[in-house]
Amino acid sequence: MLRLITNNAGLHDSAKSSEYVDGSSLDVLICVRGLVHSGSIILTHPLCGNLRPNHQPFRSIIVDVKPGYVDLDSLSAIESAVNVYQSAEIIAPKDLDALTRADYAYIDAELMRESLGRYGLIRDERLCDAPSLRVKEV
Amino acid sequence: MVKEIERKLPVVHMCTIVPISQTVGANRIVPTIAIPHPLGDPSRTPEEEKALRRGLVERALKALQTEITEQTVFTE
Amino acid sequence: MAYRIVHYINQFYAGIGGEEKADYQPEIREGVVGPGMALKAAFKGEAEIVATVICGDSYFASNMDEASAKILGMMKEYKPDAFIAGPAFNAGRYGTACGAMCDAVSKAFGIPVISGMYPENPGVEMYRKSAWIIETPDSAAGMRKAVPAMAKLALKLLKGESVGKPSEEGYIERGIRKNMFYEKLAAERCVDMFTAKIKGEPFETEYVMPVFDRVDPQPAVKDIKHAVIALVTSGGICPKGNPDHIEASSASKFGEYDITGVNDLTSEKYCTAHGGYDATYADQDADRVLPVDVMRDLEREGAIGKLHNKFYTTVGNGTAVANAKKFGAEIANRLVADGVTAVILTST
Amino acid sequence: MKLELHRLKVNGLKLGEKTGFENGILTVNKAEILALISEDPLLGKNIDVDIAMPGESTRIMPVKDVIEPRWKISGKGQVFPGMISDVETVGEGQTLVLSGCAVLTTGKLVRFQEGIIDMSGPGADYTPYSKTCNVVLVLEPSDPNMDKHDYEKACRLAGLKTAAYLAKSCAGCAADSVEVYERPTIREAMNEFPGLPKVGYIYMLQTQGLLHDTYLYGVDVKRILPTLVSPLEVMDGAIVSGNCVSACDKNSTYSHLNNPVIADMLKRHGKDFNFVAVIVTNENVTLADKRRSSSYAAKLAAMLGLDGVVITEEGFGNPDADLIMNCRKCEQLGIKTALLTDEYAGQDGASQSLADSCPEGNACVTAGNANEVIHLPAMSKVIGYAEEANVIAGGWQGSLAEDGSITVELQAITGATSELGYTKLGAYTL
Repeated sequence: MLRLITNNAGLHDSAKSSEYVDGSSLDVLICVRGLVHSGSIILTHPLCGNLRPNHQPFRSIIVDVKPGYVDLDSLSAIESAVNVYQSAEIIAPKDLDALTRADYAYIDAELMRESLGRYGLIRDERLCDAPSLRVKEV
Repeated sequence: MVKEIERKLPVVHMCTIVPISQTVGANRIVPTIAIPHPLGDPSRTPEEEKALRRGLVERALKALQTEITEQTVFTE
Repeated sequence: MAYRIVHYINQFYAGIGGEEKADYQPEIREGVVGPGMALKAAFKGEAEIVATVICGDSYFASNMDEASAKILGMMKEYKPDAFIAGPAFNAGRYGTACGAMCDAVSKAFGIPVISGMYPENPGVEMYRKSAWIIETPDSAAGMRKAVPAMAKLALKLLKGESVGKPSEEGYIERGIRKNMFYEKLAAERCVDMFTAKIKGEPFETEYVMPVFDRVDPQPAVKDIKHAVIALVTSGGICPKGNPDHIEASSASKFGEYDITGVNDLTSEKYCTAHGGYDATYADQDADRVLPVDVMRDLEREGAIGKLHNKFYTTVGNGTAVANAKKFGAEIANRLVADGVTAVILTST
Repeated sequence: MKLELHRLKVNGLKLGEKTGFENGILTVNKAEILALISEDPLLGKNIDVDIAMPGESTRIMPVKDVIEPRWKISGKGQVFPGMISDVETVGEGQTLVLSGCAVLTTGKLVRFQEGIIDMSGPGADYTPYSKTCNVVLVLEPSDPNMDKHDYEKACRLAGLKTAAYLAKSCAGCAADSVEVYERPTIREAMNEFPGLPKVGYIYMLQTQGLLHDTYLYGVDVKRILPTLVSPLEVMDGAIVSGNCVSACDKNSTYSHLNNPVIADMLKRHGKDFNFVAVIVTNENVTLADKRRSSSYAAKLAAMLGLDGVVITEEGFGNPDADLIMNCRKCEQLGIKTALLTDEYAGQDGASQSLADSCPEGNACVTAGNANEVIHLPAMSKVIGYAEEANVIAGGWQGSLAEDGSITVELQAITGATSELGYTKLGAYTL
């Protein structure tokens, strides 16, 4: 049973079958780890592409919940991801100003677009609104 | 940790994820039930759980008494 | 004006006594004591040992937090520029104490901290990231070689000179990555290494992937009915309230707890400190991780000689990459000293 | 396949009447360039063109991409195929290169974007683009609420168009130097140098999504299966970078055009080994794609009967998993590997550099720890948007001081830890 686990509220609302984690990116990883321990397969890699735990406050991961079966690849991926996040400083959503936070949320959603589409989890194509860019005053 | 103990004493590693045990260098391995409760099963009655646990511990003792030359997983 | 050094030694090197004096309480003395003389000579006046801290290995091991706090307090008035602990050679508890003190001093005063140990000393694995540890032979016979190397590195750190590679300066690799500009582009260095590997010629990788070496299996237990079996776990089982504050992930310490007269781990008295898995089941019944109840039955029925009265616990990260290897050597030493025959290690 | 690179050595830049090249000086007509790029309605009115020379007290940020001006003066197709030119296969004939010159695009797409190039001072040592004569485009969306994908593409095309235009304007000049590259078909290659090992290069490209993408002949590489490409096509701009986050190890279009791994392997071809093939592959987000692409790339290497491959990663974090899969699968097929990556070992260098590892990865070169912190003194001139520093990926609040100096991780400096190895930086273990 496919499910998105995310602390990105905007993305949560735009996705089918999503579980919202009201917390930090590490909390999302720990939630996914619990699911893997009790039996789930991770479909999108738990680590972000390029952005470190002290930069990107949002994390979104797609899992296939399958109680009872511990998938080794998923376990190895989630445990090393938690290890990376625990050995780094974590930036929480509230540590950023609203506009910057919205940009990070937008990119987090955009990086999941391809995978959410592949697994048929998109309900609202816009996924997540992006705040407008201040134009340079002449 | 299991490897450091093995340098001085025979040790049997009881853990759920066998490949990890092999990677960290355990030689005598007994697979257990689940990560959060390796030697128990909350869905069973206390008596059933203890019997299950006893079976696994006896298998561990058997492993300690078995001569081996390489990494061995004791499944019964 | 000479740099001010505080030197840390144990009861043995202070000439107070051996194991029987291992519970000697922390004390600070003006000037040089014991091996400090060799250090003083090696400094040739560029640095001087203004005070020497003396503490018994057992006292430090069992009261780590208070001992280091007390010692930091005693050191403050001497305003040290650097801190030197040991050399401890292959003495396990002395090395661990030196490492712990170096860690505490560097965090509290932010000054260079240097020790000296044999690579197999458990203190190395636990503290090589927080202290400079000169590689020494495994016994005090190596004092003549260890002390000058420690002094030389101390002076280099005090003068702010850049420190070279472990092989050049004689310290044990600390596992800390430092940037440097090479002669060639990284691309050319990679193709050089590739060519050597393809041709079977020797090469030295620039980054060593963490990988595990193997240990040969121990011979089987001959007589289980008279064997002393000890329980060890990386699942974090400890007395309720986690008295030793074992951290919830990849702990920096392990716990030693006495279970004389304990036949069952109950949820009132025992829990898990481990943050790496859903703790509800272990907190309900710690026997699900550490099978004390079944082991007591087997002991009563004579299936085993004896369940060792102490169990050891730490929080191991379950991944293949990070493990709680740090404490294995120290735990094994203590089990052998207590006459244990074999070990059951449980992991979550 | 034969390609000649005709190099014009650019030593100086100046704005002037007519875009052209003479005695090492490239003259740039600003109005022509503004006219060229503002044909695109997506770009705003306040766009600008500026120039920056090595050694000047000038800072450029946030840099999105760096492109070397090239133009095909003969042979099929044109530079940057599928992006600003036809999709026809490139890689033969003659191509003009304005060496020592680069086009930089700057502008805001998201607030936390970064990419700093200091033309002098300590920061200059950490980027190859402080040594080039830079034509800088300062871009801006016509409508701030525009879809970011459209604006990102507009910025990308503006840079490529300008680079092609600059080289095209110098098409008549005689080259200062000519390099000739001749590549055999794979059938011919298999019979050459019988005594030498047959080797290849697995060229991993970052393909995660907006700001993390790469294009091959205009195709988003996250949608391809691994495939073969000739080094000569790469020299004509077959591979183009999407705009970037984490500037230190996003391979700029410039570094693709001048891929130093390809250059060194071509130089040693026929001496140390028989360099037979380049396999491009991607780094997608799903584990299924990672497994599929790494198995496919290793299979291609095995089908070609290669004895060994160099593998370069792009980016870090989940791409570390792709690197390790590519390495392990090749080694298990008997194909020896050497890896080129960078490290994220924390600001104190004490954390674990890669998020994944395997015993087979015993030959690994790195372009340094991208978390090391550097202090960049203020520069008298800033081109682009200075206040970005506060939310730079490598920085944190307050990294931009009142006096204009910046304290930031190397991660924010363009090309600082280039995983194509276009840097002399590296690391060692204390």
